[in-house]
Amino acid sequence: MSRMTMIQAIRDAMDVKMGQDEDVVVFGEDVGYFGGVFRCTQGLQEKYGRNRCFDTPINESGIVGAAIGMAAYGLRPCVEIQFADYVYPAYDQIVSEAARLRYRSAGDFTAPITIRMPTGGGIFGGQTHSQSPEAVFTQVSGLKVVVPSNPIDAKGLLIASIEDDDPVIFLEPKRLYNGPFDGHHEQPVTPWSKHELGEVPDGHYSIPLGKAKVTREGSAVTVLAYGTMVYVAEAAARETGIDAEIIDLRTLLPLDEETIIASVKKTGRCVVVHEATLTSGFGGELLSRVQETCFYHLEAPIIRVAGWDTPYPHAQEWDYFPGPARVGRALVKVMEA
Amino acid sequence: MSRMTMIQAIRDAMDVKMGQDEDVVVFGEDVGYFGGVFRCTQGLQEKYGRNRCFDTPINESGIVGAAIGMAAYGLRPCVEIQFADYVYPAYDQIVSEAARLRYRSAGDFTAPITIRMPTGGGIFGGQTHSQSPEAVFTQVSGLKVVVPSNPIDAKGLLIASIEDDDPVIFLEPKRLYNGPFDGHHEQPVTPWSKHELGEVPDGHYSIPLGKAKVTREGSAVTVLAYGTMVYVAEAAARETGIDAEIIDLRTLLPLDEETIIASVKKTGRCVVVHEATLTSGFGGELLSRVQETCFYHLEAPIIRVAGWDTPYPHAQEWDYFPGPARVGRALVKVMEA
Amino acid sequence: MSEEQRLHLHVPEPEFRPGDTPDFSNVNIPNAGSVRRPEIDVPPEEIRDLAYSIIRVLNREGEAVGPWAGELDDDQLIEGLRHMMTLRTFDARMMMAQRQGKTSFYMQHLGEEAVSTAFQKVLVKGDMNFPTYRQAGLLLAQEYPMVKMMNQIYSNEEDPLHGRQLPIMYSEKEYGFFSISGNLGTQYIQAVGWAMASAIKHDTKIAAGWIGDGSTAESDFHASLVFASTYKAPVILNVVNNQWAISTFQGIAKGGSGTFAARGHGFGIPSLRVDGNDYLAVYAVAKWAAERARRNLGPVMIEYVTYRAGGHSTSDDPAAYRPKKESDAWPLGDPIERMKLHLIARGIWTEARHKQAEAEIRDQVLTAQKEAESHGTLHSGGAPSARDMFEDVYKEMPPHLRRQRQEAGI
Amino acid sequence: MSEEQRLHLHVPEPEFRPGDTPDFSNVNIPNAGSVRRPEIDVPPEEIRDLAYSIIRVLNREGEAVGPWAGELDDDQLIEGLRHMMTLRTFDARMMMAQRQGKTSFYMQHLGEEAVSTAFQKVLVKGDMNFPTYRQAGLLLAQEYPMVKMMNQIYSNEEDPLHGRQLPIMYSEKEYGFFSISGNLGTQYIQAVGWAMASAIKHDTKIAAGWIGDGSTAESDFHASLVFASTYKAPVILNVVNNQWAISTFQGIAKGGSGTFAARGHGFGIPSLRVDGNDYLAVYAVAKWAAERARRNLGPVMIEYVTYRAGGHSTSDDPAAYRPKKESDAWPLGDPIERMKLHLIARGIWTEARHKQAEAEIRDQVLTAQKEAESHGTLHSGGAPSARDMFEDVYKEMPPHLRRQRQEAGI
Ligand SMILES: Cc1ncc(C[n+]2csc(CCOP(=O)(O)OP(=O)(O)O)c2C)c(N)n1
Ligand SMILES: Cc1ncc(C[n+]2csc(CCOP(=O)(O)OP(=O)(O)O)c2C)c(N)n1
Ligand SMILES: [Mg+2]
Ligand SMILES: [Mg+2]
Repeated sequence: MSRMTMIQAIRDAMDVKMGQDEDVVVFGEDVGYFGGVFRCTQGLQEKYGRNRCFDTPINESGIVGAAIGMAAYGLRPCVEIQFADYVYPAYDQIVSEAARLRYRSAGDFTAPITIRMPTGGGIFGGQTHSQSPEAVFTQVSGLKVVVPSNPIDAKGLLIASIEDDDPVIFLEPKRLYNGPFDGHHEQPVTPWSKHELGEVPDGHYSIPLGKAKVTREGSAVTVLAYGTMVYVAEAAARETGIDAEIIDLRTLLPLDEETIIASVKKTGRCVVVHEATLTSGFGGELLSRVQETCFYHLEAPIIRVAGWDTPYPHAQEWDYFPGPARVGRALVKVMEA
Repeated sequence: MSRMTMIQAIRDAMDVKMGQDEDVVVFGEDVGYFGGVFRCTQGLQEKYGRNRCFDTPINESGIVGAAIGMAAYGLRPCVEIQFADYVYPAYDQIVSEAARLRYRSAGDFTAPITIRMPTGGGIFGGQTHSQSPEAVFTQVSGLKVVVPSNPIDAKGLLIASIEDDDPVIFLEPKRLYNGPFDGHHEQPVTPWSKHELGEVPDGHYSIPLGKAKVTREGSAVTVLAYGTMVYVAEAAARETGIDAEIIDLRTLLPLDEETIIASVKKTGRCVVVHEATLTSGFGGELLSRVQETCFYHLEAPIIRVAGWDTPYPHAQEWDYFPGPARVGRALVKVMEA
Repeated sequence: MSEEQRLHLHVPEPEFRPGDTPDFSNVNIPNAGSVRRPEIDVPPEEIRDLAYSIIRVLNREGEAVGPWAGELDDDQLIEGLRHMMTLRTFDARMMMAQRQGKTSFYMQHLGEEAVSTAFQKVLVKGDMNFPTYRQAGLLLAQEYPMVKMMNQIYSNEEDPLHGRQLPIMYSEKEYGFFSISGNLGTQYIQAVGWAMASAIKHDTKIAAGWIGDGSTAESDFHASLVFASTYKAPVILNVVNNQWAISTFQGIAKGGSGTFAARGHGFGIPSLRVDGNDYLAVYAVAKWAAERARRNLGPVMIEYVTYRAGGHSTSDDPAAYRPKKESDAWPLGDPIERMKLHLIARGIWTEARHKQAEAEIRDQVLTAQKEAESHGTLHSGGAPSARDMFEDVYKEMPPHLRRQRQEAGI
Repeated sequence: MSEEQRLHLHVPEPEFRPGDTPDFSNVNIPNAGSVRRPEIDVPPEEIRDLAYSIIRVLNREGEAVGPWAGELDDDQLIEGLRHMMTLRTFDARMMMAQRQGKTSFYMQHLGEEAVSTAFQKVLVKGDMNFPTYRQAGLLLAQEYPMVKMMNQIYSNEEDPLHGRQLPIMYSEKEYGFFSISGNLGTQYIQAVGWAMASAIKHDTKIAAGWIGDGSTAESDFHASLVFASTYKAPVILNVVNNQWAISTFQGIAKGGSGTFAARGHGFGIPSLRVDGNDYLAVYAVAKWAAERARRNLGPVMIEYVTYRAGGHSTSDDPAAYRPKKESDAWPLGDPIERMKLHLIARGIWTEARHKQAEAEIRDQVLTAQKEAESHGTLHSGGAPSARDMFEDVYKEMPPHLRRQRQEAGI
């Protein structure tokens, strides 16, 4: 057991897998000598050599395309996209190639690759260092989409992703790298070193993809959240005093419907929260699934709380970010309905 | 008034705009001399010269990126992506550039471009000539997304798109190019020349973006559909005898909520239909909006009928395609609920 | 502003359009045997001229001449001819099958048979091609069972891809043939990645990427050259310049550059241009490149100068955009005719043997076709199963897909 | 398999890492004045050598020598020096402002001041730059109001971009400065498109695209070269090779190619390499290129050889990946020092005047800063308004955004 930030936990996951499996290789922009702009790969090149951890040219399509080729050879690449905002040049390789390779070749070739990328706002990064593009991946059959919310999960889920035989989009909420940010930007964040979820088991362990976690039990309303929003939801529950049951989805695709349905059937109410833009965000899928499966248990309309339908602004960051006040208002509203 | 196929109507729209406005230029792969693989631009190069209608290298990002630059100069490019399945290499230019240019420059620069592309299946095109990627555009703030379902609308909406000062994704259901296909693939399709919606007004007219059309009035259930699914829904209503009100959305973003809400409040039931993959498809957004605004009017859970969550298969095309039988079953189910 | 200051857009146009009489007499084609053959380890900057020339072996008289000749023995040559003839016959039958409604789509190789059939012979087991839709010769040159290809084309019950893929989008790992994608260019960088993996594992295998002239414009072409150049990946970067990209002539992709091969120069990649209708030249140049890659000397780019004599696919009619006779006027001739002439000149072939070979091959293809059709054709119904549509999306079917399959009632 | 057959991955590494003593004495730098100046309409293939050399004007003694000298008069030279000094002072103040928490982020130009300030002087009103985040000199060389730039950096109530954009992502159409994107490379093809539009309209305006050494690896770089080459677009394709892309040295993007300028060769684009720390050389080469573009002779690529003496941004500490002293060892010197030496050698400048200019510029920058800060800084609160967050997503606000704005209570 070691105290780790989420960055260290992520690095540890790669370290464990690179140590266990010679086929695991790690690459991306600035990930080699320097160890990544968020330092998630620090030390890996020194430990495993340039052959297995290296810098790439700045070409996201090239990074993913090369990873697919390597996977076809038999490797298990774990690549970094420097910010999720920069994944779009690789979108074709992800959607048309990685996601469909097993299907179109009837299993002749597969693409067991993991594509890590920091996601979400809260660091005054403006529109190109703040986006949460999960929904443009959850629409793609053949991908798995993972969003961890703490160091223990991050390590276990990343190990599971690297071991998974299908391509995994691994979104790291960068605002959580150093502590469980709950949206109260005016207050300092508790560092992971002082948080129980920062106590990360040593060595190998994995957390299965497709399993959500109830992070707070409650009876009044179910909150579906992931990444940073888990803590925002917790703060909202605390501050409104509403007995919310909070589910940290952890994997968006495939989705743990069982846990969701059981909870909503119990509470009869549901709030869906994410930082990404509202329209066609993943919340629409969550709301739909709940509506389809729990309609007769619903005592109030399901409410979505999400980023506004604008690009992510710089100065107005905290007006944009769906913080505890907005989530709290939704909780109150869904209870009053 | 002339009898036109959807292809001719689309061509006519470009012809009208090129004739009226010297700043309208048309380009894409094979669109110049040859007039496009679906012949939507046939004759335009001959009429307006290579200066205003030309072939491009096969680089979708280049097509859209160049169009953005031209728009910044002051032109109004209307470009073709040969199949919607090939738009992904241009995704970065669309999402990060066209969609955000006005916002990030506070109106200093804008991107009034129209990006046309054939979409949808039904032609045994396999996974790379059949996709319906609308939802990866509806998630992008700053874009407009249009899907016409007949020649009259296609011309009017395309003219409106070209005239629009924001970037427009114009999705052309290729299975409708020659007639109103209703999913009964075993039957011949009525050609547009024998259909009232094939009677296209001459010259300039436009149909406003953001306005849906009720194509069939009914009192039992509201069906939200667009493109090919409008006819599939009509067939399903006909065949089940259920008095469905069918709304052809025409524009997905921005959405005509008013028309939708009025209808669902009237019928109390709703079925959402699209050909794209279910998970995180645009149906999730539609279902969510209806649930959020009409919850207390709903007498049954809203049902989504959509493509399965697999790549678009070749031989199993008609097992994949959400045809009248599947939509009919949903209508029956929602009525029985 | 004055007229002479005004700018103009330059839009390249092919020399000939329908109605014109094609005449390629101004095209500068080096004599067979005239282009030098450098050492395998030559520095790229010393052979820049080879990207602007055309390496040729077979001359008009059917003789194999010059420094690139002499690579193949009699048996290999006859085998090469047979492979090309097989590919052409296979194509003809499948074109017809498509017209008969037995499948939805087909793409032929007419005029380009030498490129993929000759190339494959320089690879060894374990190497990997990342082909486009126009390299079926890579399979046929390995005596890959035609019936399997046809099963795929027919999407029948024996289709190894279970009906999921468009006809001709084969996948055959065992034969070093990567799953074909419909998206242009994506496979090129994958080839580089595969080659990098081989180097990472200190293996001996090499990769070959394939791309068409038109598709070199795609962005992944750039990614491929950047990565191949930086990591000195053991990959052969093949560009098949068949002059056309659907209706668009090569000048739109090539722009002001002299040749496609020259694209390699900006990356320090040795680039050779070869007569793609000359089986012997293709083989010799490919062999040179493969040896270079295997010796860890990094990537090589090869441009095959050829001509797409048929339509782009069964959906295309080239008469709409180029003269009908352009293919006849094409100066590099027909690869099969040239090889046949060579074998006859060499004294190991006759018109009679050729006729006989034609008949044999036709028989083989017909037999395969018959067998394939016994497993069904696209619209003959029933196969492959709709159930199969839900398989292989993931390694294990997740709950939502199981539910959907159930809902589909299959 | 035998050891010698085994493949190996080649991963380029910079010569020096922290702890090493940088020594560039082996770098081959042509003498100032030694590179020829071709005619404006020279065919690209006749000047391939210019992509492998470095055009330089200022020699060690501060003299302007050779065929590229003599373009600028005394006033222009002094103005050039002032622009570079202004940019450096501006940067220093804004770096400090960022450290003081007055904004979130900043990117400086230390060591690269000559490139953008000199380039801008060859453009005329109406031309359009498509810059990266490291060409603020394009604005300052037009005497663009510094206070407006600072307002943007501070995201204050006068920020022309209403607080929406990251600091330094300026947009100034009136000054021929396209809205900066955070996504690397996207602007390059837009520049080509803009230039094509100018040609389509038979206009006289030209465009200039900008990209960094690292970003040449991006795919849009390829799209740009393909389109520029095919349509002979009147665009100058600038590559600023400052040796580093965050922590990644230029060798990772450049791979086996000799230079970035050489990338143009595969496209038939004339490509020149210039000493980016030599204001006179930058100006002369840019002028040559602009004239060529204006005469409808198509695109020109220019590689500026320079050095990023500072960190990548305020978020970066280069000591983690390169020797602290590497910038001092860099053989092309400091652009401001070299220009100053030249002016003194020319007899139109003195140490005293330089000191005085420094003081004047400092005053101007401070005055601007004071004014900007009077409109607020990032965290001083209130401005720009949250309401503004919903504007300009579309030309007209659609109903769903109006509703969201309402919901936000602003
Ligand atoms: C990304 C993408 N864009 C467009 C297409 C449509 N398309 C299919 S083949 C083709 C032409 C390719 O020409 P070339 O690369 O020269 O290959 P050839 O067909 O001549 O062998 C085009 C434009 C596609 N398949 N993928
Ligand atoms: C598409 C994309 N990928 C990655 C990044 C992250 N990033 C920002 S600047 C940079 C380095 C660019 O280096 P270079 O092009 O040499 O320009 P320089 O900073 O040296 O001026 C990187 C990787 C980005 N902004 N956009
Ligand atoms: Mg071709
Ligand atoms: Mg740089």
